Amino acid sequence: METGILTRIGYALVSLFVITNYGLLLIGSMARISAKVQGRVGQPVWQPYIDIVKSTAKRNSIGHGIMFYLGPVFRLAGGVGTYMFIPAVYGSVLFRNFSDSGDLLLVMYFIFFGQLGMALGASEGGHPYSAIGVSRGLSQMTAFEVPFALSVIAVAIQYRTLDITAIVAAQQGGFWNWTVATNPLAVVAALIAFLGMSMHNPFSIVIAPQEIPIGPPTEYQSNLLGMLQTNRAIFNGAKLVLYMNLYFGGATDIVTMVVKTFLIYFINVFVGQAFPRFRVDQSIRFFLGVPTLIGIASVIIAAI
Amino acid sequence: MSLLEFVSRINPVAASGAVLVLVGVWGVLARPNLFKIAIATSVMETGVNLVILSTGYIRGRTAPILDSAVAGTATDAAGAAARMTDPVPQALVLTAIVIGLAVTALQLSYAVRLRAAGGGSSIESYGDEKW
Amino acid sequence: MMRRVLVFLAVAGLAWALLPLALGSGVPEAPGALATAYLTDAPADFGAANIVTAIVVSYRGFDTLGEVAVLFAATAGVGALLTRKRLGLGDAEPEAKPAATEILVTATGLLTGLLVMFGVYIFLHGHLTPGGGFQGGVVIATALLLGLLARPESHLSHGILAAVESLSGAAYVGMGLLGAFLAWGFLDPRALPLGRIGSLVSAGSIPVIYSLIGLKVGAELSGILDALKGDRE
Amino acid sequence: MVNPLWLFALSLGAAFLLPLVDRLGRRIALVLVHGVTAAWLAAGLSWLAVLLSGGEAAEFGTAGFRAPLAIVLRVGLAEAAGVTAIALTGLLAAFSLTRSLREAPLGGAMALLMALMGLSGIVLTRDLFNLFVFLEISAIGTYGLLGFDDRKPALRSAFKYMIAGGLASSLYLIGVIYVYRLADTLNLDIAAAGTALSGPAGTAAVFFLLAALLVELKPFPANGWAVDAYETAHPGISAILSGASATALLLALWKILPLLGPAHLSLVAGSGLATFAAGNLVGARQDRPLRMLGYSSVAQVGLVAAVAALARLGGLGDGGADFAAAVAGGLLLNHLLAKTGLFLLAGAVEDDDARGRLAPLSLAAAGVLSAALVGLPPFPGFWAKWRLVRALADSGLWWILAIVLGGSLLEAFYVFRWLGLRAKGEAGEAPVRLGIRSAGPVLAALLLAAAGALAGIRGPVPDLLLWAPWAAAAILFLLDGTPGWLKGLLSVAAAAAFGAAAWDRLDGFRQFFAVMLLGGGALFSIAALRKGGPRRGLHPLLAAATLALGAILVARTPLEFFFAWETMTAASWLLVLRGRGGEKPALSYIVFGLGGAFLLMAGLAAGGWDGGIAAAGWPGLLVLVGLLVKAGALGVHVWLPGSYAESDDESSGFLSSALSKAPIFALFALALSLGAALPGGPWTSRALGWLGLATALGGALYAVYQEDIKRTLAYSSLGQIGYILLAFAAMDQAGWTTSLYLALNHFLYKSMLFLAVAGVIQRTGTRNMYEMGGLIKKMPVSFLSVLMAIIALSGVPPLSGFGGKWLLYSTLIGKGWYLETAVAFFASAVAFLYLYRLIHSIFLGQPKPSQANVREAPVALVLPQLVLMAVLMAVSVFPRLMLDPILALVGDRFPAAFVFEGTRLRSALGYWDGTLTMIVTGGVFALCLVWMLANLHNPQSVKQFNIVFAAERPLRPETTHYAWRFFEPYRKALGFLTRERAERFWDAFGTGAASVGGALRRLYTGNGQTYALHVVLYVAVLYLLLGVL
Repeated sequence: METGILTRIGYALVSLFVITNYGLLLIGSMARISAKVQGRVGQPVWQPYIDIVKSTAKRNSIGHGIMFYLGPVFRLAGGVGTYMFIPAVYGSVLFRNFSDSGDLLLVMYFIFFGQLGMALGASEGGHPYSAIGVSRGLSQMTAFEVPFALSVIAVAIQYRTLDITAIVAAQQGGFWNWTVATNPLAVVAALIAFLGMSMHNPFSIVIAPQEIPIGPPTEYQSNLLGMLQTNRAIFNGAKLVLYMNLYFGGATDIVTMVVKTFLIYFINVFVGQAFPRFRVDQSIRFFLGVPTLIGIASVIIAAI
Repeated sequence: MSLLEFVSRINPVAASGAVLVLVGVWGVLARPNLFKIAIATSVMETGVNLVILSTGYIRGRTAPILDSAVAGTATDAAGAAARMTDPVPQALVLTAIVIGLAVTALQLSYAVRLRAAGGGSSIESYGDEKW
Repeated sequence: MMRRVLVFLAVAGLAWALLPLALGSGVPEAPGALATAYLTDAPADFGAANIVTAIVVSYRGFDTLGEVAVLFAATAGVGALLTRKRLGLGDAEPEAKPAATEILVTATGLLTGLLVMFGVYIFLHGHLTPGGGFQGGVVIATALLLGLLARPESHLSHGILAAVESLSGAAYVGMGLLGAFLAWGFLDPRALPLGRIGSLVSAGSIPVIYSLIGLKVGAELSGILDALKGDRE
Repeated sequence: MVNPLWLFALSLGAAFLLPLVDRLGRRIALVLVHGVTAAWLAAGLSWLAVLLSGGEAAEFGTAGFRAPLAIVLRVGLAEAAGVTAIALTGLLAAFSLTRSLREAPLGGAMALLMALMGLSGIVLTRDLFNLFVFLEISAIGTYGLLGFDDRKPALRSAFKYMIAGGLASSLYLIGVIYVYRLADTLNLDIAAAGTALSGPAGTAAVFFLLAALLVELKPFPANGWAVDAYETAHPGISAILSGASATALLLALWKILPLLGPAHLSLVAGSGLATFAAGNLVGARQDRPLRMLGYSSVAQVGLVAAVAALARLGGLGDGGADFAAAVAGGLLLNHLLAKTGLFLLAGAVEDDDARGRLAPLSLAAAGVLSAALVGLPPFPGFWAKWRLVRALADSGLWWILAIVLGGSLLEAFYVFRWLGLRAKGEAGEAPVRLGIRSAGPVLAALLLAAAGALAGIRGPVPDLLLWAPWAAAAILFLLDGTPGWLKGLLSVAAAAAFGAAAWDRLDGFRQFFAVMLLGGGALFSIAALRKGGPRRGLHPLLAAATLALGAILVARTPLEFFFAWETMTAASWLLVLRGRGGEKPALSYIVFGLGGAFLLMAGLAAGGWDGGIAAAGWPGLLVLVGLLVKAGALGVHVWLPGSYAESDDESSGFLSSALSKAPIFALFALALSLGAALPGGPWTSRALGWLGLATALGGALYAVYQEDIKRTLAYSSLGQIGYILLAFAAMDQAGWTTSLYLALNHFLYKSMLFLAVAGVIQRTGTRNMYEMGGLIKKMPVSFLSVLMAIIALSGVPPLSGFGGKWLLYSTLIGKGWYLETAVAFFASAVAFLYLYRLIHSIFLGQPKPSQANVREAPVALVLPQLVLMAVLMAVSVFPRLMLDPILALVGDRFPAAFVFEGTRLRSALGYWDGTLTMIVTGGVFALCLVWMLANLHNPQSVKQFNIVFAAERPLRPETTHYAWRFFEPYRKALGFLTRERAERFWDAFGTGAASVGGALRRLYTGNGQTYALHVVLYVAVLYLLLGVL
């Protein structure tokens, strides 16, 4: 029985609210963990909230043109949209979101929506660092996309479906049904790709030109920056949920989801602390090397 | 076929004509002087003419002219015919000779013209158009 | 060296190709059917004693017309090539050529008339005796050549030569057409009465044609000599 | 019938009297010469009229006797045609010679008369010795003509020519006398009827005859003397040599064919083919036009001789003599007219030593003549070549087929290279006006067109719709002086009328493609109105290409298809050539286009395409490969980027978005004609899949590094075609649906991109992206168009492009092509790189001060873009608009993989709801927008250059527009994938062919004696081969 459309929108807003807060806290806590690892005190866990509020409250907002204003809108819509197309919690009507719009392929491609819009908006700012950052980001993206795609293919082969809900369903029934257990190579490939995707060390060259704000948006400030910061939380959350669904058995309740995604993200940060930064060409060659071979191996295993 | 048999089958006129042809061809191919080439061509044609004549040659017969040499009376056409050689090659060779003459004349004119333009008499100096 | 080898190979190859024909075909015992037909029919058809002439001027008269055309074309070509202007002589007086020897001069004086007469004889009797228009024409040209050799500074009258050449050639074509209209085909000599075989006035238009050819050939060859000498305007 | 003897009498009488007539004035003499030639022409035409209306061939004896006693002339169809051709060529040449003849001594005019009469005599006579006489008349006439106007080089050549001629005539005499001796006749028919020539001596005798004629036909390698003459003589003389003389000699060869045994015929065929191949190889190395035409001449003559011999050998064709007459005759007619025209035209240009571009009329003539020479439709050579190829394929003579097609391709290369040069001219040179001298070439071109059209319409292609492209081109060329808008509207009307006329004849598939092909043509005809003025040449060619695309859809038989295909190739090639830097790209476009077309031709000719069974093997594969060349699959794509980049901007768009669908359509048609399967079975499908994938990836990677917008788009097209091929190769419902969906989508967004880019280039005057920047404020509509297009192209939801990606991956994973899927992912990701760069470098970033006055693109460009945007939006919101028809088209040929449930499309693996995606995206976007607006406090617009830049302010905006070598790190990492291997391969291939040609042409030393040596050696070798055979 179909839920009424208004109800669905209401559920989606709730789901969105949850993931936003979770994402912000996640970022805050990870920053703190990093600081501890480096022997610093670090920021408070709620620092992201402070940042967003501060940005949004700025009295002036500098703009370079329509696309410049639309960039963060695209970006945030991309993040929110990505999340909206993923069923966050298996079996939950509340967290089902709008996952009936499309399958895994839709999610994979919708990830680009925000990035593309952001890149365009930042470009209109006229700052060369924006363009440089985008060029690096895109270059790197093409490379990590390969192991990720291979790993997704392996998953699709394994479960004979691209429907995320169905993939999660197939992993129910204990750890040994998770993809990480049934096809660990696929998970390894995907996790390496995830490092690139989240632009942490050693693949942080993308944000190197300006270091302080993330990604290309050197020129952004005020409310616009606030939106970007918000998106960062949502988008991160969405990607983590996606990984969880694909490789770690999904979640049947919100607590499981929080624990699993936290741990997945932790891997990321952990690696980031341990390795220095690659140049773009190095990271491209890296992703197209061993991770790709692992991915291919995972596809072969799944196909056999 | 024994050698003797082979030699007996040789048509002497044809053979000498063939030799002349080969001499002429050698001249055309090996003598660079324009005038010599023209003359060698002429020699070759003469050889060819001999070869043509040779095919009409029949041992023991005479020229195909209806006169006292072949016929007592003009009415003895059949008898006269039996005493004459083949007239066709002779008729043909006449044409061939004149044509050969015309070609030689023209070729020599070209040689004269080329030399008058100061290019020398050797064909090797006329190779600007190539490749 | 390479070239010599190739020339040798080429000549040898040609010799090899000629072998079965020139050496291997032997001497025939009797003329073939076509030749026999000519030998037996020609006297009756055209009243020409010289069967070769009958063939040349009538049966294969078209060849002969062509041959005249060849010579004509060659003369035209020579004439176009070797003008004084193109030879670079321009209007300059020809350099003095060494005078001919007395023997040549004297002999020329004696022989010219005889040679011309002989030439005319040859082409007039072409249908009776060996010879014909070409041979006669060549003999006439020889006479003119002797004249040029004996008197290097002399000129042939180009206009007269051209007129003779043109008119005799056109007349030849006219005789051919006459054959077509009065007899059975183009170049048929039976347009004129055949006469009695063996006499001077016989064989229809053959002697006329041969005379025209003789004049034309004589004029053309003289023209060629003239041109080679470098006297053409 | 007129007795030919009168004409001989006329010629000779006129010639003999010419010196006297000349006294009256040279003008009168020349009138006489022309009059006599015209009389020959009239006689030839009257014979043709009689014979074609059912008259019998007639023989004319001389001297009141018939064969064997006397010489006989014969007037049959071949003879009548030959005499007509000779007289026509003679007349054309004579007009071009008029001035020279007036200035030179009279000998020239006399020689001309004699030469032409001799050639006609060669054609008419049935007597072997008489043939010799006429050979000599024409030879001496030719010798005279070569030198008549006193060109120094021609004098040299003439001497060489004479040496070879002397050798040939000696050979002929030896042959003729022994034929007489053995066969006891000189009459051809009687000799051929008997058996006396079949023995060894007879064989040798006939060999000599044949060798002489072959030498006269200028065989490789014994043809240096002739080529020298072609190069140096007065162009009119070269035209006679190449056109009339070749005709006469070929007819002489034709005449003695009955005397020849199988061994002789094999020699002729072999020698002819070798000449064809070698002539074209050497010709390709030529930069002197007349010498090039000379090599082309000997090559063509060799081909005709080979065809005649092969047909006689019994190895070719259906009806023996009929076939040979049609094919050899067609080729000969084609060669004759084309070469005559080209020699006159090129010669006139060379005589003027002109380096500029040709004036329009002469250029059109040159184009027609070149196209005819190469055998493009609708000229006679095209029909002949088709029949020839068909017969060769039927007989299984593949190697000969390869030689014929390969040689033709080489010929196309050098002839079109010359044409390109003449069409463009050297920079800064004034246009070349030939005035009255272009009359001959124009007439030859008109005759060719008329003959070809007649042969086609009354022959194998009676369907007038297929001729519509030519008609449209002709009409619009006539109206070329009128304003562009008129021609543009006419073009659109033509496309619409064609569509209306053809619609009912098209099945669903064809209707689907008709929308793209005809619609695309009309679209870009409108776009062409963006600039004022007549825009000469653009509209006719665009209309012709559009209608040719339509004709491809309408075609029913293989020949009709190929006819339309070549029409399309030719028209589009000229479009490329019209572009500013189009000379070189056009050359590679046409060479590859024709290469593909020739493969197609071989395949079409070989297969039984009505049953479909015989075609499933090699023929089908040949067609497949031919189509892939045209589609620009990786490896044979080298023609594509340059052509798209250098042609006019609307032409590029047309080529990329519409015309590139033609090979796709043909692929579908191919598969459908084989019962929805590929030739060669599953392996072909797999290989095609990988090839498509490689093309997709290669296209994307190459596009990343381009600085030129149009090159970027060109490579992008390449990549998109790759996906279409990949999906097509899957050979199931999913794959075909995907393929068609991608094709239509590509049409939409690539049209938008090219239209937008055309506007940008028009306004900025550059194609280099790094010279632009910040145009978003000046050209907002174009920006929006590009934005939507790149979103669609990259496959980002919610626009329709994502549908393509979803369909593709679903297909591939469903098919089990996993690695292919991964590579496709990679290729799609790479596309982001160039797409971002495209929009960033042009529209975003720092504007250039020099482009401060740039305005929005003209209405003619903006309007179509708006329409396309609306369509794109509609099909994005309602994917069923596009997918329902496509699914219906693919139908139940395969098991269904995709099924619609409401707005949701379901595959075996997953689902996609385009409408819902759009709604969700729209909703989320609106939410974010509202959020942004609600929290936007006191927005202030700052000047573009107001940026914070690492604690300092850069001085000039130019230096801060990051655009040049945008993805340099990417090149550092993955540049090894894009080292232009294909270009290098084809370069090496070209170099190889060129060095073979270079080695061969070393034979042509320029030394007349060496040429003579070649002749004798050629004869000797031929004789030895005869012994072997």
